[in-house]
Amino acid sequence: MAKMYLNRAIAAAVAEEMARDERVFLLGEDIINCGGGLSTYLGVPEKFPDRCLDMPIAEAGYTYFGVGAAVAGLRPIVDLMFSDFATICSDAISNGSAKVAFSTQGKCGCPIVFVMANGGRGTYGNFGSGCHHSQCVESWFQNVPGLKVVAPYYPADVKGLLKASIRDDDPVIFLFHEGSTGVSGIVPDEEYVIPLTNAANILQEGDDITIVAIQSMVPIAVKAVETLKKSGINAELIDPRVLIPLDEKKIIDSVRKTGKLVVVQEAPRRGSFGGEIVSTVVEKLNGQNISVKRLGSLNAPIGNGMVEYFLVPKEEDIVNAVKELCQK
Amino acid sequence: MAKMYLNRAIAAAVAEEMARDERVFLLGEDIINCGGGLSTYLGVPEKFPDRCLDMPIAEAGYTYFGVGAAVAGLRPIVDLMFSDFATICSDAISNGSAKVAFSTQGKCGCPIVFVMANGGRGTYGNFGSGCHHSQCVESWFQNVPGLKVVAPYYPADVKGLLKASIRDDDPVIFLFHEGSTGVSGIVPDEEYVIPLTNAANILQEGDDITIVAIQSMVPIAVKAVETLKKSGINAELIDPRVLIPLDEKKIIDSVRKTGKLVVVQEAPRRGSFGGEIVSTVVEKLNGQNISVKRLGSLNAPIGNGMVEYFLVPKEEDIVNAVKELCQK
Amino acid sequence: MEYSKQDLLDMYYHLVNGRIFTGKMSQAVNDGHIRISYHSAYGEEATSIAVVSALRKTDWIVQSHRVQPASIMRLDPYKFICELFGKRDGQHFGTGYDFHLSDMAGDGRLGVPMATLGSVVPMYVGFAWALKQQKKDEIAVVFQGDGALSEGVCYEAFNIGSLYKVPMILVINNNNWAMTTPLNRQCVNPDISDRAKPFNIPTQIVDGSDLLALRQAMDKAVVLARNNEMNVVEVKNLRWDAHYVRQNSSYRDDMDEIRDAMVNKDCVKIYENYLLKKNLIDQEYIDKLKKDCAAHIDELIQRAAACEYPRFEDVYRKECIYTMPETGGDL
Amino acid sequence: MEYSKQDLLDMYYHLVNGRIFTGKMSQAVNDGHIRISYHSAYGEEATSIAVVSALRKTDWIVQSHRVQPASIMRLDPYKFICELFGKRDGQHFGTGYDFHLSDMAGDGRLGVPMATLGSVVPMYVGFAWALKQQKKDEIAVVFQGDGALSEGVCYEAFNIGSLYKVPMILVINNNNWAMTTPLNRQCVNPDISDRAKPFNIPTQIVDGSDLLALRQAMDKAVVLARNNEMNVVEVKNLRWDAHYVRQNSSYRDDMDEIRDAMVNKDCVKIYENYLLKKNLIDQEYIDKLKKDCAAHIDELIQRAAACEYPRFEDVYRKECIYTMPETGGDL
Ligand SMILES: Cc1ncc(C[n+]2csc(CCOP(=O)(O)OP(=O)(O)O)c2C)c(N)n1
Ligand SMILES: Cc1ncc(C[n+]2csc(CCOP(=O)(O)OP(=O)(O)O)c2C)c(N)n1
Ligand SMILES: [Mg+2]
Ligand SMILES: [Mg+2]
Repeated sequence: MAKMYLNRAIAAAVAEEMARDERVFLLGEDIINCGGGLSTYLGVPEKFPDRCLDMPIAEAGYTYFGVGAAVAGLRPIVDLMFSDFATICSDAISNGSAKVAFSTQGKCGCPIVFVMANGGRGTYGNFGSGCHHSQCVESWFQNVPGLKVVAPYYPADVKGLLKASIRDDDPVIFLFHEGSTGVSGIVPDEEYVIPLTNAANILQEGDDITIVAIQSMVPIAVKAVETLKKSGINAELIDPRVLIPLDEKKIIDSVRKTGKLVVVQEAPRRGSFGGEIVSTVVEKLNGQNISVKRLGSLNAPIGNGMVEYFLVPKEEDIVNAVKELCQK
Repeated sequence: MAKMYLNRAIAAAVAEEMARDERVFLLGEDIINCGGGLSTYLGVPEKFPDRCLDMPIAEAGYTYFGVGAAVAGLRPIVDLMFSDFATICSDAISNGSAKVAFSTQGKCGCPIVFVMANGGRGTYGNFGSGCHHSQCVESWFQNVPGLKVVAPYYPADVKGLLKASIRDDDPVIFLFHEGSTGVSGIVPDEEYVIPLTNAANILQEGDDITIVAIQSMVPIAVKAVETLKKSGINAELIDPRVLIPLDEKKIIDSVRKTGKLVVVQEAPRRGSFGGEIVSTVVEKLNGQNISVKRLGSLNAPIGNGMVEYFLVPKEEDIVNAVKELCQK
Repeated sequence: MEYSKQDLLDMYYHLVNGRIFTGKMSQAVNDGHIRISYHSAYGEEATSIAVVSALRKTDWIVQSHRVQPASIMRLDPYKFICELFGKRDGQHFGTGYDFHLSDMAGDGRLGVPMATLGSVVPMYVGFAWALKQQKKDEIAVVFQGDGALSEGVCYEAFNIGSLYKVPMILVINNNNWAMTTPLNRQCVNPDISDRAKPFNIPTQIVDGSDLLALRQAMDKAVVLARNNEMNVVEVKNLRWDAHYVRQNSSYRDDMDEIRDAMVNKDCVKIYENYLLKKNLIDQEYIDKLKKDCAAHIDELIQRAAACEYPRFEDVYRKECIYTMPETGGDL
Repeated sequence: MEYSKQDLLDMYYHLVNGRIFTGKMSQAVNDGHIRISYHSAYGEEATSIAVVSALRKTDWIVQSHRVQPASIMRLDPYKFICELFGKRDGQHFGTGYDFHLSDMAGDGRLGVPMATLGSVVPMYVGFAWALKQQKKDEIAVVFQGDGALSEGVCYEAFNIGSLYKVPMILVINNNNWAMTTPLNRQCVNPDISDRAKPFNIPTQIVDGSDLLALRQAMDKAVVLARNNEMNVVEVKNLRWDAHYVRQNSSYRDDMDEIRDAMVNKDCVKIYENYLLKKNLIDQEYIDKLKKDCAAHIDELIQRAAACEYPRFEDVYRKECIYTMPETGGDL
């Protein structure tokens, strides 16, 4: 067990999978000279020079390039730098990769991973770069059957789930959190893979209320849970880690027990994946009286600079939401 | 009051608004020779030749063209033919139009309407054209603050809401249903505009259960409501017509009364706007024991031909879902 | 280049068969067998034939919506017709139509196409690069129309393809129309292949009515592609039919040109005359071939018409949505 | 073309001021005042100056992330610096940085930019068309880099712009690098403006170290644009700095070229020598100007550093999210 920065965990996962399977290759902007736009692949190009491709700034074109290579039998990892740029290649992702298995009636798959930095930096002390660099986009792909969506937070989870995503035979949108490339965490020394199924992690057991925190909200929820303990509230904290396929069972079992659910996410509240979680839970627990609350960013674009902080849920927001539900 | 086909209602709305305001103009593919790819603007180019622009097949480029023209003070209507193609120009929509007001700090707006045919044809007797022509995409834009999303079904609603969308000073995604360009309905003779706010329509009052049906599911839900009456179930049927801003009040008031909610939509169930509606309702009615069910298409791409029928909720699905909730 | 007698007659067979197929499918639309827009290759058949004839069986083609004569050279035509009719015996149980028709696992080597125009161009740059990377001695040919070439991804593909030197040929079927929009409202320069030149991509422009010229251009293109030189062949055609069969074509302002082309620039007639002059065929040969082709296609149409529609369980199998269905969540 | 003494000296002032501003902002990064990647225009300042000098005040510019010397010719430099520092007195309360900086309502006539590269090209084709449609005698100039020009929307913009004949100029600042990627890994042909030629769009290539040559090229470009002829000016520069200030630039393999350029291709020195030779300035003039510019910018920096950060109520006003907030739903 060693402490590792999140960006090193990404590089390690990619290098291990490239060593394991020579069909795996990496493409994106600035791969060779800086290990990708956010330096998440440092060292990889030196190890696998023939399988690391610098691409011109043409996200639509090179994402399609990846889809074509996947159809031809390779296993591309497409780096898209910021998830905000997924708009530019969403035809390749949503109409391209997601439809291959169905439109070939199972005769051809599309094993491809789209890696993107999701969300803002403001949460972590630096200044964010605004509305084209700091959006949380997991929900933009939630209604595209054929895709899987992975959104872990901690370096160890990022590593294990990225390896599983690379081995998966379907297109996977892999989101790491932009604000946390410099966050470090304990990562096991030995090789491991975290399956995409049943991936939710119960970070804290508790009987009073269920908190589901997505990606950057996880460490904030961890703090909130500690604070709540002092007020005598035992919250169960779940990090789903994978959104599609969602580990519904763990979340539903928890809410069945607690009867209360707070979902917290960095994405704007309206239309976010939190709604999908709430909806799934209440649907499955019809008959039980459940109180719910979604926390998320304001329904507004995110500005450059420190104003990012204004939008995003904070520890006290979680504490207050939990207390509100627990009082009822 | 005259019967009017849905495509004629669109043409009438556009022509009236172009006559009213000379800043309004229309651009897209095949506008001049066939009134747009789905002939929704027949007659308009003859009336306003200087304000109807044929564009090459370059959705990203011409959608950005529209955004630029809006920033310069005009009021473009961008026709995108099928909503499936919104992937190609989603940078222009989500990162472009949606961000103008915020990134100019209110000094400049972006009055633009993106018109697209949403959903499949299979529902209406013809053969659909598959996974790149028949998707229901309203939820792809639900988590992009800055956008408004309008999704009416009946010709009269389409006309009145399209006029409001054209007059709105913000970017509006205007979805009409692909399968229903040939559907006709009564449209008032006199001029009228249906505001985007408080737009939900209660099509049937009832005390037993609330059904919210989105777009193409409205006429099917109307039938289901009739069928349910025979079993002594009085359902309240709501057509939201506008998704953002959602007329939360009418829906919440209804569910407060009935305690039961079925949301039905043509989009794939997982990650759809139905989740947003369910979630909004239960959040606002914390403390009340509410039963909910979402109906939607399978979480699968839609195939060409008659297999479209296999995916989409049918009258009996609505009837069964209602009965299931009412038995509890 | 000289072609063997067999080669020349094979091309003739495919050309005639393609023309007859085209006519029969138009008829199938009128008869209600085809219930999705059918984009006829009428008058443009030679393009399809020249491309496929110039390739090895191990090479790949990616069809567009207007090259059915190419597709039936690679696919079982019965399966293809069933696909068009939306029937269960179709290549993809009738769920693919021709928009989504591929043969990835069989001998047809039809790549997965896309119905969002233009996108196959960068996609098959990647595909071709993967062929090279896997040291397969195969090339890929992509068909797209003049209209599709307006998509920005094509330019991105030229750039990436020339940087990474891929074994791919883009065949631009420039038939002067995109749906109802004439070429001069799509761009100011009608030579669309010029757009590849700034990327140092070799281009050729060929007359689509001249099968032999097309074949020669394709032979050149294939040599380049086998040397990993991505290149473009622009074929000048004229769309004889409406955009789709039974479309009201009152917008066409070039009926005189079409009538003239049907007389003087018919790829079938021109090639037929060439073979007649070379004494490789005679009128009897022609008549018999046409009769046989028509009879064969009629028979396939009858079988396809009688075939049943697909069932839910045929097409919505979990492994058709996700290759690894266990990680795809519920349907 | 001949320029008046005043014109020549004005350009010199802006060039010197731009150079000093560039240096001071690098320093502001080091001092912790700027906390977002700052993309220095060091060595490329003449491009900015030539463009803005060639325009009327009523014309529009759309800045990229590396033309701050152009932006400060149009905007109150104090407001601009506050924006870079993320401070409340910024043009947009410090929420725009230079990625999102515009002046739509004031006299600056800075168009709304986009931080997704390339997209301003089609956007301002539409903007320029709207200017023409509204019979405004104004043109729009868009700056983008060599890297941004790889985006397919640029090609779509060439096509639409040439079809609709718009009063727009695209200035390609080709500085041989996109982030850490050299031009020869972005494309095979270094003359990026060639890509506009297939659309019959006039192009010019100019040396970015020669302010007068740049100005002449821009003057020509402006005449074309005023006649609704969209055109392209490609400026050959070399990025002297890293992609952003304080980026580790060990990847650079062209340090010799940079050193040489700093001596022999410095746009400030070259222009200074020209003016000296023409006896329009002398050393005293130069020294005083540089001192004054530096002092002025220092003073603005001090004021900006002292300015407070924006408040929630400043920036998240409902009418900043939706122009018609009543139809935007809850925040
Ligand atoms: C991205 C995209 N935009 C629009 C369409 C609708 N569409 C289908 S065919 C067509 C015209 C294509 O013209 P061209 O490429 O010249 O091919 P042709 O039909 O002439 O063979 C259009 C606009 C589409 N399928 N995809
Ligand atoms: C669509 C998009 N892709 C990637 C980026 C990230 N990015 C910002 S600047 C840059 C390099 C731009 O290079 P160039 O256009 O040559 O401009 P320069 O920095 O050299 O002035 C990149 C890749 C972006 N902002 N937008
Ligand atoms: Mg065409
Ligand atoms: Mg550059």
